[in-house]
Amino acid sequence: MQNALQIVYLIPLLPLIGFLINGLGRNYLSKPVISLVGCGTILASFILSIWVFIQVRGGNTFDPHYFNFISVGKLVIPFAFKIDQLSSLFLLIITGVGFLIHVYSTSYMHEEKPEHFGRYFSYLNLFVFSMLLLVMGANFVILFIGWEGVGLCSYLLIGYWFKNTAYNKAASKAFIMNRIGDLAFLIAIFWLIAKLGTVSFSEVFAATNLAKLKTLDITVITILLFIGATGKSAQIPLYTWLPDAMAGPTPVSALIHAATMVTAGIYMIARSNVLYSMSHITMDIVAYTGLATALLAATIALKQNDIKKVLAYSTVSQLGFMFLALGTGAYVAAVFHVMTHAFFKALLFLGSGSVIHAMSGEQDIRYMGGLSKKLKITFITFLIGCIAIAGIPPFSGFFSKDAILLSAYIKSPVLYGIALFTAMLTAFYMFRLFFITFTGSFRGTEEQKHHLHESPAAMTIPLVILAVLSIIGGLVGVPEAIMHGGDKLTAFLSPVIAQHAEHTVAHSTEYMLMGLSTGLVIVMIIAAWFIFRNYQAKEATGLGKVLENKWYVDEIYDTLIVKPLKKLGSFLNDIFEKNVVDGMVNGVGKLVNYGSRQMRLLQSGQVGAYVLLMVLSMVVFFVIQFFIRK
Amino acid sequence: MAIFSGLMMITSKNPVHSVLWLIVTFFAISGHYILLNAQFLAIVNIIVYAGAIMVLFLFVIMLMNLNKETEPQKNRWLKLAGAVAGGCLLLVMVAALKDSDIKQQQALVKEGNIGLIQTLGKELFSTYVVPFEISSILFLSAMVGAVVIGKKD
Amino acid sequence: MPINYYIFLALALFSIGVAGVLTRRNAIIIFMCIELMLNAVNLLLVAFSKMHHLQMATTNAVAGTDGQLFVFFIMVVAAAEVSVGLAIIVMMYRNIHSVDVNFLNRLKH
Amino acid sequence: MNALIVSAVLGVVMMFSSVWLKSKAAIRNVAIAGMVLLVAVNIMEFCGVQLFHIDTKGMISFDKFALVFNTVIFVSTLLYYLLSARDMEKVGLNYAEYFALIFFILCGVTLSSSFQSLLVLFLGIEIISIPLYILTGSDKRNLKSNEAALKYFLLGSFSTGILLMGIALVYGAKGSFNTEVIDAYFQGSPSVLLIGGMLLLMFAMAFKVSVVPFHFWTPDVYDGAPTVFTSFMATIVKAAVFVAFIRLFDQAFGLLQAQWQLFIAVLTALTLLIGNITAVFQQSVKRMLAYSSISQAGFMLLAVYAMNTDAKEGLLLYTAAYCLATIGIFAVLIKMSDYTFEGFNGLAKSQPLLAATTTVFLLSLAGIPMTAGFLSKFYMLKAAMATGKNLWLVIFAVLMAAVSVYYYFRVIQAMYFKEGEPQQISATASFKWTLIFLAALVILLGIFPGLIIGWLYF
Amino acid sequence: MIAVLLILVPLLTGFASFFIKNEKTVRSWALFSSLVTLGVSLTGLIWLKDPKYLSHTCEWLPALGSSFSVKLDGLGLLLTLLNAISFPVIFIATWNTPYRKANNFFALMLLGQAGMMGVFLAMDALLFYFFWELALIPMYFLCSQWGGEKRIAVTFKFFIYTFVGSLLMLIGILYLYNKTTSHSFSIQAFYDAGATLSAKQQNLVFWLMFIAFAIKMPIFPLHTWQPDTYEQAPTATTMALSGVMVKMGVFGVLRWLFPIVSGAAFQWGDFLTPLSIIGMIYASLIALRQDDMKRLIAYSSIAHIGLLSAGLFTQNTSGLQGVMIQMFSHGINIIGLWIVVEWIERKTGTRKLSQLGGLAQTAPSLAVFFVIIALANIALPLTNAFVGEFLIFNGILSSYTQYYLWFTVMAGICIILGAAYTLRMVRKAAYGNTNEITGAVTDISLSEKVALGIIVLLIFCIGVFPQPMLDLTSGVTESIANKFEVIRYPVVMPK
Repeated sequence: MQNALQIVYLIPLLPLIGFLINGLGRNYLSKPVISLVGCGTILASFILSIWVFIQVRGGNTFDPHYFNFISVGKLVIPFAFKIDQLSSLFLLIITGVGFLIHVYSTSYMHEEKPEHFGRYFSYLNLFVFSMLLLVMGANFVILFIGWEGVGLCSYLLIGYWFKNTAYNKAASKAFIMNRIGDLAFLIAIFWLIAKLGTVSFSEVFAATNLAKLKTLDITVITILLFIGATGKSAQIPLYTWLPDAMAGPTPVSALIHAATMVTAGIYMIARSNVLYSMSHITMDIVAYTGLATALLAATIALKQNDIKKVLAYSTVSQLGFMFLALGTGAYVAAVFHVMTHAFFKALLFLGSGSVIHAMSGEQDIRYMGGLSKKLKITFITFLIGCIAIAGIPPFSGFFSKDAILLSAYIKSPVLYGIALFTAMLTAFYMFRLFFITFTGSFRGTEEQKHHLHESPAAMTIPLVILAVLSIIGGLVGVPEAIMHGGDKLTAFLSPVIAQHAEHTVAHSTEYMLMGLSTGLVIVMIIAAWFIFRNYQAKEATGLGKVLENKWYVDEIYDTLIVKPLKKLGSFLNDIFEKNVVDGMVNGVGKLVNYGSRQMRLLQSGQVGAYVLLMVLSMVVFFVIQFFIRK
Repeated sequence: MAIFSGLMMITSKNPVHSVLWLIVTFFAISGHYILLNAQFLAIVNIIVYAGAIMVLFLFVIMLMNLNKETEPQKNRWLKLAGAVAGGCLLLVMVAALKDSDIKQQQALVKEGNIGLIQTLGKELFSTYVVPFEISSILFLSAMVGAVVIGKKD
Repeated sequence: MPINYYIFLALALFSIGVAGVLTRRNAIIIFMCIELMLNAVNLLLVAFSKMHHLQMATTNAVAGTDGQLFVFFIMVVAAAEVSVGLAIIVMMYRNIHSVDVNFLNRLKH
Repeated sequence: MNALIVSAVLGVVMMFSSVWLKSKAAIRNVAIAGMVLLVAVNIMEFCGVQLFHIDTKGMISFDKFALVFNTVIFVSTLLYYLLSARDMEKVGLNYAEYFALIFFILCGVTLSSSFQSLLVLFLGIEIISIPLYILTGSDKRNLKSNEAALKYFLLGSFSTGILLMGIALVYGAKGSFNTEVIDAYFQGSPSVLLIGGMLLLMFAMAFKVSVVPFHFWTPDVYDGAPTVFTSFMATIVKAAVFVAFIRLFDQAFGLLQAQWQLFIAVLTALTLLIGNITAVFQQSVKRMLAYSSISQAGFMLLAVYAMNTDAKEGLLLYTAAYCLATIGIFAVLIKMSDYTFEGFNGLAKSQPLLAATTTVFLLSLAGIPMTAGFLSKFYMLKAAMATGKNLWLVIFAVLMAAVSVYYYFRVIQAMYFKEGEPQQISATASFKWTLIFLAALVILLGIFPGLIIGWLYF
Repeated sequence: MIAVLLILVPLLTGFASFFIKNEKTVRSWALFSSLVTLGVSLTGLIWLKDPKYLSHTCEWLPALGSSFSVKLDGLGLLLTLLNAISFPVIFIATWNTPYRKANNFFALMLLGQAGMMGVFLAMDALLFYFFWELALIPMYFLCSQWGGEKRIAVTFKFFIYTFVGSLLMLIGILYLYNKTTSHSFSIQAFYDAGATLSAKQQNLVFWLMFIAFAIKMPIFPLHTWQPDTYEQAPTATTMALSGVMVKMGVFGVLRWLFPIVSGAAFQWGDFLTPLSIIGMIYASLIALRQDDMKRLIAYSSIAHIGLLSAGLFTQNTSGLQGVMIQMFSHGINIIGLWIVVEWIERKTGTRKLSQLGGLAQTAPSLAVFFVIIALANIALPLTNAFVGEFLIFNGILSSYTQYYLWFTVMAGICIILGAAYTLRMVRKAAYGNTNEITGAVTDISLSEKVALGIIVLLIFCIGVFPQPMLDLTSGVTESIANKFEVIRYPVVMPK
């Protein structure tokens, strides 16, 4: 019978059409049309996604198979989708948040020239398309296609203002660092092909196939996949591109570098949770990497002065949390956090966008302050975002983060301790940012001051919606401890994410943990209040300076990897190529010429000499013939 | 005898002398012919070589009045090298050919009539008529050549 | 008389001729040396012809004549060569008033 | 036989034509007509029409190979006349005599391509050489020409001496001059006399075809001789002597192959090496062509080395290809006022047609596919390969072929890619058409070598 | 029938165009002829099912045992198609480029096309060699007649270099010929002969022939002719060279080397794969430092070819199949890149990245095409190159050697480097601010739009639906791969 989900192909198709229309027609269409197309397509697929989600909740999953993308020998890679709980959930997040951000962009970008406006929206649509491909793909290759596609879009959008060389450099950096991860991802895929001869999720995760795999294979594959994830989701060691990626327009940062793309890694690992659960080494690696990233990013965020940089590092740190969750086997928690994070981080970014918009492009918080009076809505929504990320009940952030902390605690108290500390830091730097920006007195220039204004509705409405979501978003995953059957998310995802050995903790402990974290967080907020209530910019020193310079990671990479490569390149180009490789070839030519010049001298022009040489050679021949040859 | 005069020929400074020595050599060779009972060749040798050709040489030399020690020394080394090379050639060839399978065979001396004019004549105009004609072409061309070269223009 | 003697004699004369060609500079004398080489060949041929005659006289009355006839042809050719050669030498002399082959070095390399 | 006698007669005719005919044009036309006749009678004989019935007593045999080869030679001589006959006028007054001498040389060629007795070989080679001495020196007031003539003469007659010594020794060993008798079966190791004679003959022939290390006369003589005649001796004569070479070693010393093959291999390698490498640095195209002729000789020597059917077919094709191409190039070269490479600069602009045809010839010499030169080289390599040993020789040969590309293409570069002052070149229409025909022939043979080789099995 | 037409059409039209003096006319004539050729080769695709139209054989040199036999199999179809597509694109793209003596230029181009067609079609070793050289000669004249200021020396080096290689190949051919029982040059006879060779003989033949192909491709360290030539040659010729001609090397290996001396090929794989991979890294690193766009692309091409040869020596289905499609894709992409460079040079008079910048503002449409092609060049998914590289890498990883992992990783590094230098080129040329050179530029005209449009269309079509093209060559690939399976089998199962 025709499956009701027959039409899922429309979900990615519509954004693609939007991309084509905006991309090809960018010189001809007017801004309203462009915005209409841009937002309309996304809205349509959002509605479809809701419908799909409802279907899936009704237990109707669907694996459409369209055509064979590649089939060589025994290897067959179909172009197929997989609609199940996990992907439908992500569909919702992507299209939903995506739509809001589109709307937001229409007014945020309104100063752009029409063709650039069109370009911007085509990129956004293309991004949504690839992201949808990523989550809908029924096998690793399709996933990889989307994976690279979103990378491309982030490259294009980071470098959207292509006049600015620094931005372009940032874009390239992002792309290349992603490539490093992608390479690992690819190798993982090849490994799977070599071992199993297939890449489709359903077949790979089928128990019969898993039995074929040796533990070593699984470990290697999962680690490689994880490296891929570190690239995309900005984990140690490949995280440095994300802060630079803030070069792009703020909505882009919100959509790509906070809400959706960077969570692709989490999606991928959650998708292949079966594999991961089979390799404890990888699990540990994931967990510790995540935690380390979270901590490192949090520390850096403490001293950043660019409003978007702070958010960027907080994103990195939050992603770290998610990986911690994955590493501790709490896949649901990770997905949960992805969702909530999508809400409040998008909210925060858009808020900061509104701030920047109001400050006419100023991003340095040292020149802000006291904005609460002028931008009311932004102020409130931003506050909500901060509370949510800090994790104060009943805001969404609380539930997801708490779930993560819990799983960390289950794994080992040490992990828990560090995670908790990071959570405290989070609260601290977020509110540092908040207070510096919105409280105290204005530190910007005069004409900035009287230019300050609240953003138009197109920007504020998404803010409000997101704020609401960040408040209530957490309710889908209320812990058992608080409300029986409150953890709907786990229940919903259970078909996809196998819940392995339940070692629950006593509810009392759980309460204790919750209380502890909440309490500490509040302490932190108050501390921030006292320190940054009326902030004056001053030169950072000692550790502060190190933090301000992000632990000098970029510099280290530059000296350890980039510079040597360039040196090697120049050496090969200027010395080796010219003198050795080409030298050999030209050497032969020179040799021939030299020989020619010498041999000419044989031709002395003297008859005597000629005869002499002839006679001598005759003698030689005779000697050879009669005295040597036998 | 022949060898000695040959050596004299190539060593004597004065061209005229070497011509004379060469003639002596030819006579010696003709002597061998007679010894080998090849009268015809002996006669022809004396007439053609010692007579015609050598006289021609003499004329030329006179014409160029080279009849004195005009020849300047060419550098010793090349001379030496030449002599040595010639010696080597001799040495090698002798060494190579000395143990030929026919070394014990004899050359018929003083008898045998093949050297006589009539025998040769018969052969020449029966079997060897074609080469004979051909050699006429050779002469023709030589003649033309002499004309071409000699003619003043 | 053993054929070897003749071989050696002829070779000796031949080599003398070669040595002459090598050592002398006077074109005419070089030419004469070449003539000497030819004569050495002639001598050898006659000796061989007699040798073969001795071998095969029983079967073939005229065995060996070919050798002597060859000598005859050689003389013919030699005569022709001489005429041309001397002509060339004379022409040379007309132009550079020398027959020294060492002056023949306009053409080299 | 027809060709032999007719060409002799023609020689005589030409001698007297200078007396009867005053205008050079008339003489030229007579010569060309005679050449056509010569080709005709030769083909007649090929078709079995004997004009003269002479019993050569087994001294000469005009077998198929000889006849086909003669046809090739005569045709190329005809083309040579058509292209360059005019330019003989520049050499000297004895216009008719030059033709006469060339006809005599052709007699020699027919002899040396069809001899069966060493005597005839000797006569043939002498008939070729003596007129050549004269043609070389025919530009009497030009010292270079004189010098070339004298050098050629002295060295030539020296080599004649060696040739005769060789013949004498062979005669001593076998008691006959007839090639079959010489090649007659013998048991045990061959007599040293025979081998010594064979070696001496090899040296003499090597000298005549200018094989290293007996090549020294070639550059000087080719350079010194009047270019018209250089063209003739570099092509037709060389080819003829080569045929004599291969015929001699095929018919007279076939059984001794084991003895001489290695020597020939060494000679080939030396020739290719010296010929090609030395040519690289030459400044004058004429001299470069001299060296190139040496290197080409090296390739032809592969045929002697291999000595199988491929080799003979190949040599036939090779001589054709080589003669046609070289004649063409020389014909153009003669027209040039300046023989250096720079002289060719920008020829493509002033004389596109000459440049184009010359390019074809050069490509052929370099052995680029679609030209006769390629297939002929190909045949040589194939033949050498078929012997199954000395692979190094073949590899060396192709490497040297690559070197040869270097100096041939220098000319092409000069003509096409370099700018030069236009020089007035008198090229009549007939001249151009003949060139085109020649080039077409070269390409045609490059695609259908059967046009020549087929006749062997006709 | 089709096969013969493929050779004849460009050959005859080529000769004809020597005599068309008017520049515009000869342009259109050349374009017309190339379109006809394209049509013919497309008909070939249609008749894929009944091959009687696709092959033709007739007497040529019976004495030599060589016959004029041409045939279109999957491999041939693929490459002739590439060849047939490239030339119209080239002609359209360079529609506005002025040439002295245009008639000679286009005539030589068409002759070159004919030569390459012959190479891809020949089923007779001698014929193959004929066309192999024939393709070279026109290219030589094109380069040194219409090239840059260092052209004569450079192209001459190129010529000699490749000529030496092909001569060695000739020896290899002759050697094999002597081993054939039927004394014929036909490919079948060669296949049979190859089977009879001993290991030593196989190695000999392998190297004699492989050198030629390696120079043509080119494989490190035999590549030095390439950057200079690409830099000096007129860009239209460079397109033909890099788009089609270098494939002759790969093709040669696939048709004339692997099936004949598979034993040696298998044995040397472990030596040549690392060599090609070193070449990839080497070229990529150098490309990273290039300032001249043409040189940069040249080195990037060397890197890609390195990947191709690495794919060749995986000698398994996936790798070879990848090579097949990658040959096509690389041809398309690099021609696209050349078109862009050609346009930039024509408009701005420079190829120096340091002097360019901001073209995205003055020539947005160009920038779009440029970016797309550049992305294809770094094998982004859904572009044509991705399919090929995916398969090749997959082949390397599953190839039969204990170092497969290292090979994959090393080759993988080039993906990253490739992204680095390509994006660097895009950034420096198209992005950033305009300067006095790029400020005055106007956007691309219709002809370039059409040409680039075709390129981009192909990029996406093959990128999204590669399967038809894969099916085209699957037969050939299978047969080759099986040969190697046979060799591997005893090794895999130790007694």
